Amino acid sequence: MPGGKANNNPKILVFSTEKISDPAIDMAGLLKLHYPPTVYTISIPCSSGVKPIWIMYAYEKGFDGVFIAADGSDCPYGDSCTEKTGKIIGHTHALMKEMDIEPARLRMAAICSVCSESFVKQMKSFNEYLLKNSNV
Amino acid sequence: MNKKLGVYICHCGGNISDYVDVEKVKQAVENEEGVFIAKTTIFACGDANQKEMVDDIKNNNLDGVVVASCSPKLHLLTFRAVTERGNMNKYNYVHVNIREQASWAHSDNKEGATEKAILLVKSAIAKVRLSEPLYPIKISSKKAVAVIGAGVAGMRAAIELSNMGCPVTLIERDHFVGGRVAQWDVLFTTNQTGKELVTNLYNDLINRKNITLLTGAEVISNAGSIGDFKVRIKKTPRYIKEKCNDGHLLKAIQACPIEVPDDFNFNITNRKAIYHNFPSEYPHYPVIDIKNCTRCGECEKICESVDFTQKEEIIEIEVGSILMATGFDSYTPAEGEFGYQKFDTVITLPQFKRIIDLNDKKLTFKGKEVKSIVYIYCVGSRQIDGDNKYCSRYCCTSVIHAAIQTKKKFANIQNYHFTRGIRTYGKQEILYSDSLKSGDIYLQSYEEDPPVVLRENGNTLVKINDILTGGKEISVKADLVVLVTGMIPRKDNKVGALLKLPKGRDNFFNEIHMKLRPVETVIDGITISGACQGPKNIMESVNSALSAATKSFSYVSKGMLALEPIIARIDKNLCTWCGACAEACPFDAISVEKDENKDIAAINNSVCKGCGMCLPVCPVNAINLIAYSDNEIESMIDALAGV
Amino acid sequence: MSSEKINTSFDALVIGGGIAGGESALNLANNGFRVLIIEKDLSIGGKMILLSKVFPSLDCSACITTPKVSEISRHPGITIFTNSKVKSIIKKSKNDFEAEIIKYPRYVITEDCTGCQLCEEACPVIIPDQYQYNLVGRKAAYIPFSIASPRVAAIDIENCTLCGACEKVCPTNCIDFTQETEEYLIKAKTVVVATGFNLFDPIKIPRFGFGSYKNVLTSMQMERQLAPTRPFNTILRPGDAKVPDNLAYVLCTGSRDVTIGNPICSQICCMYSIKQAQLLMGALPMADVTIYYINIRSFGKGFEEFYSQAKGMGVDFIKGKIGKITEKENGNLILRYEDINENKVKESEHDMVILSVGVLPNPDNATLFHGEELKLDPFSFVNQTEPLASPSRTSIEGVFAAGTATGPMDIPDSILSAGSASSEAISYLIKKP
Amino acid sequence: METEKGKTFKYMREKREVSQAAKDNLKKFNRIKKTVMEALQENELSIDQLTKILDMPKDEVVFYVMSLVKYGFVQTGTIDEMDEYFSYKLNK
Repeated sequence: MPGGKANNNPKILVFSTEKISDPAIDMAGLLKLHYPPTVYTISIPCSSGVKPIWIMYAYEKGFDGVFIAADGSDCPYGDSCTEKTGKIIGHTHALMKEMDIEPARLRMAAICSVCSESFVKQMKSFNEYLLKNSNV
Repeated sequence: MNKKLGVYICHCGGNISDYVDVEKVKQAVENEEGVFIAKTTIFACGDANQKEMVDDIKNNNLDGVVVASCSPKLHLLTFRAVTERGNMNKYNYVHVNIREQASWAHSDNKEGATEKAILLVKSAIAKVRLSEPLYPIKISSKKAVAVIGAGVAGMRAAIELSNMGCPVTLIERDHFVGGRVAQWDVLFTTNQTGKELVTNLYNDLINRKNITLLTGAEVISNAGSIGDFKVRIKKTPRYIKEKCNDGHLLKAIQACPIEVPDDFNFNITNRKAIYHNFPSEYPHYPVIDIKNCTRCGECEKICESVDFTQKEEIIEIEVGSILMATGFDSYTPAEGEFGYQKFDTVITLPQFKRIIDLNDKKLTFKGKEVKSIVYIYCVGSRQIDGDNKYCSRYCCTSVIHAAIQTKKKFANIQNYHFTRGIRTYGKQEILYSDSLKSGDIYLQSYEEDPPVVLRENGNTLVKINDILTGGKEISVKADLVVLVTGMIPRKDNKVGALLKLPKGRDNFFNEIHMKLRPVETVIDGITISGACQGPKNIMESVNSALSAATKSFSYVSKGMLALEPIIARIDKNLCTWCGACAEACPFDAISVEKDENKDIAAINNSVCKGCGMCLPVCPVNAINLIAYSDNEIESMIDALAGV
Repeated sequence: MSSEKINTSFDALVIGGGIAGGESALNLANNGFRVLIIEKDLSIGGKMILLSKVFPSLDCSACITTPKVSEISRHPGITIFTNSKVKSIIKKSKNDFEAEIIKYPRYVITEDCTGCQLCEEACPVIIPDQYQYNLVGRKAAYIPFSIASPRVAAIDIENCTLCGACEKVCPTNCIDFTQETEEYLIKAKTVVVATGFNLFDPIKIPRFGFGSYKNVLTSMQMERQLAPTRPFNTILRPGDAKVPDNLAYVLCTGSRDVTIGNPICSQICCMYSIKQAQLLMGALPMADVTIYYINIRSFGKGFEEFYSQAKGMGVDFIKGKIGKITEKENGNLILRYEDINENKVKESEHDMVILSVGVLPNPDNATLFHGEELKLDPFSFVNQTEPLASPSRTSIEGVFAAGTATGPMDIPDSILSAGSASSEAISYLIKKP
Repeated sequence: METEKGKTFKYMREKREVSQAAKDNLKKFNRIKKTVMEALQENELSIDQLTKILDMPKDEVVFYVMSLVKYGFVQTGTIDEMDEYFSYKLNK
């Protein structure tokens, strides 16, 4: 795998949205719901604005998993968000195939502004999956 | 690009420093490229530290600042303000959340939390190194508002805007103002008539210098965007001169040989091709209905005010905001629905209201005296099979009020209400108890088992299995059956389509957010009010009209609008114009433009909302979002990856 | 009490910092007017900030209230007095109101408190938490709730034992027992009354057993149990901490009931009960929920569809009037009711009963104004002098009413009413006297 | 009287008397807290079991145990087989 890893924990990059999923991730902290500290968040306005090349860049730089915390139906920019985010995932999966990257290393779920518990569950299960499949 | 950066790491009085080794974070980042000052502070948001930051920025000419503390939701704006006080561009400030997303989230793993905090701060430094100073997009805004629809909501909004000193063009498609309320007699709560309410509003607005009323006027095109809408209006003439002799006109109306159904009375009476809108007629002079006029010239012979030379006009106005108050249509039952159009004793609620208004002393319909009236509720609303799933909200109160008025006005009336559960919400409940006390009879049908209207021996009968008596079948002989028809969206939605206003599941215009932004639409600068947004009674319509007036006023009051500069940007060299971005944009902010010899995409800065939906669809990666460019995101990923 | 009165002036005085008052204040301030909000509670955001999710969109109430609340508290044109009371307002002349305001001490220096909660940890006292409608305890040194605005501690002096523990641990020395009640004399050109509503106290209907039967709750207590800032980790019966699996709602508790003096419909109870029923079915997938109603009033935008959705999810709707509730030894409750569809009296057993309590006027409205009278309607809400053409106008020129001060209404209607009131207030301020 | 920052409660003590109800309330809570914490030293216990130990109305036990959970002294343990009642344990 390209890039080095500081320890044995898989590194997960989260693209999270400023108005919708950031508050949920913040609240997970407020409620002291723990998840692995190797989960890092980059905030953007809307999940349907994530470029597949950013995701690919993260794998290239050594991230084990990328998670898109999508706006879902709460998106302030309109109904088409869910569908568009889905397309981004589809497109990225194709790029991943070309590069021989396991598609399961990219995950998406709608994280609404109070979905703290759901976010933590997602992170834990993603982490476990990546640990188990660390040789992908 | 070589910025001089200040980095501040907050203890948050232990909230952070109990789990994150803030000194270690400071040491890990103080030698990063560009970092000139790195400090830890007990409370970054405290006054003392804020002052220190301002001094640091000024004394050292810092042009980039990072604060690592709590969630940006709490203090992003606090520190943006701090940097501004230090005369630094606030968009060169980056906030890092090491409390909710590090110290608290990983309070079970101090080492992990510290490691994470270091990488988060490094990624913020990477981002701020690339950030550029930004300035709000300032656009000028015409201090004028177009109000579309001159019913009670539209008129009331126009008056309120005028009160605020804002010029208004009030555009009414019909030749008379007042909309639906003009058609109603005595109104619930105030006991005014609809005519009185409309008269008061009309008299108030007609003499105001800053309101221009256009009747017979329809919006035919719109260009531009918030701050500067260019609206074209087609105004059809009345074919009657404004100053006219009432006596002659009356004779001219009598002379007209054409008779057509009168819309004002929901077609229960006829009118001539030259007609008054009796009794609520504003402006107070008639109109020639040119579609039905045969140009026989009879009226012209009698009255000198008739003027067939009047021409259609195209008027162009420029306004900063548009306020929609286009109202609703009444549901028209399908043929045979509860006997509608099958039995001549079956009418709709709006028709019934006109009948009460037009009759005096004795209530007659089609020559027969009416004593027993059956009201069938929820016709066209709460449909089990049809499309209108919603409740029309106003009708329970409206029909109970009409039934009470009928009893007051005419002797020997018996009212039977065939309901699906009475919804006289709030204080309207009193009307329902009054009605019960006055001896009105209420029956209720099961949801899937509506009443049946049939004809037996020349009598109209309405049958119901009544919930309130344990499902017993009850049959009532009716002289008149009133179908309590609900509100539906305007069938003719030309204006809505023209302005690209989105509609909700119920097909009424949709607000951005029912609670946070109830009168705003996704089209910046266009507000909605009254029943075009969903069924409402008069009070609710006026409340929403006044809310919309304030909102529209706020778009134009300062003569200028400042928009967030976080918008999409096209790389002219890379763009080959395929149109994918324009298609992805939910706001129509992207159009094609000529650049030297090729077509490229162009962003309308005042329409773009910075969502970024256009970014991933570009096949040649020619679009970036300001502050979220590839460079910035990739440098953050580099930092987080620890490479 | 300090004898000196502090004089200041504002363009508009908004009484009540709930969503209607907050929305009015924002509209005024965004048009350049200087506003003072008087809030009697320790935090602004009114009842909405304490709700779980809101009907019919099911978005989280706290999440849509908090950004609004922080916008209000950050706005340079808005000054907020929390923990304050209007003693009297007198209209001197047009555009000239004089208000006497009492600001009670919080015993915490608001500017210095960082909300670190160390004082709360240190305080040894436990008393019922009013923000959790007494389902759980709180300290005498406390932050009202985690998303309160301002998120600043306060000392409940009545229950404080003056042990000094909070003061010892405070890292910013912001606890200050020397604070005194302050009196302000405020001048304003217009007044917006946004005093909100009170909830019906079901103790007034003894046959429902509220107060003595511990598993009979008010709908607000259930609202708290479902909120993100909830008192327990799951839904529990307060009587014995059992996870309930068969819940009943009693609609029209304290509404449409002349025997308790409130003949009108409260307009919101049907919908919030349907919403809670849906949330309960999400939280307790095995639970049965029954709603006993007279009429279901799902009249607003998207409401009827929301009602159908609840029926589709399996919420049981029974058209029935509740006669009496009795308690069994195991804490379960027997509802005796008249089933209207079947036209007979029946009994049913539930392990938790929620009384959907109605909306009552805020009695403060009667005493706010001295001199010229602020007239009330027959139900003691603020009287609307022109309900159709100018719904927010009151009997005093220049005083406008927003939100539930004039009668029961839901959140969207409150926001629109606030828009209407602020609109008229702005016109009133712009039009020169 | 001169007040010293951080000790202003002393100033208040001069000014007002702490009510007997407040004192009693604190005593009561301290007793309950002590009893509950001691009882939970050994085992996870249900509200029912704690009620027997505390000998007070069950709803009051719920109130105090939940308050102890809120302030981090006690935490929720496992639920019984019927999925009806949780037991509670010390938060160590």
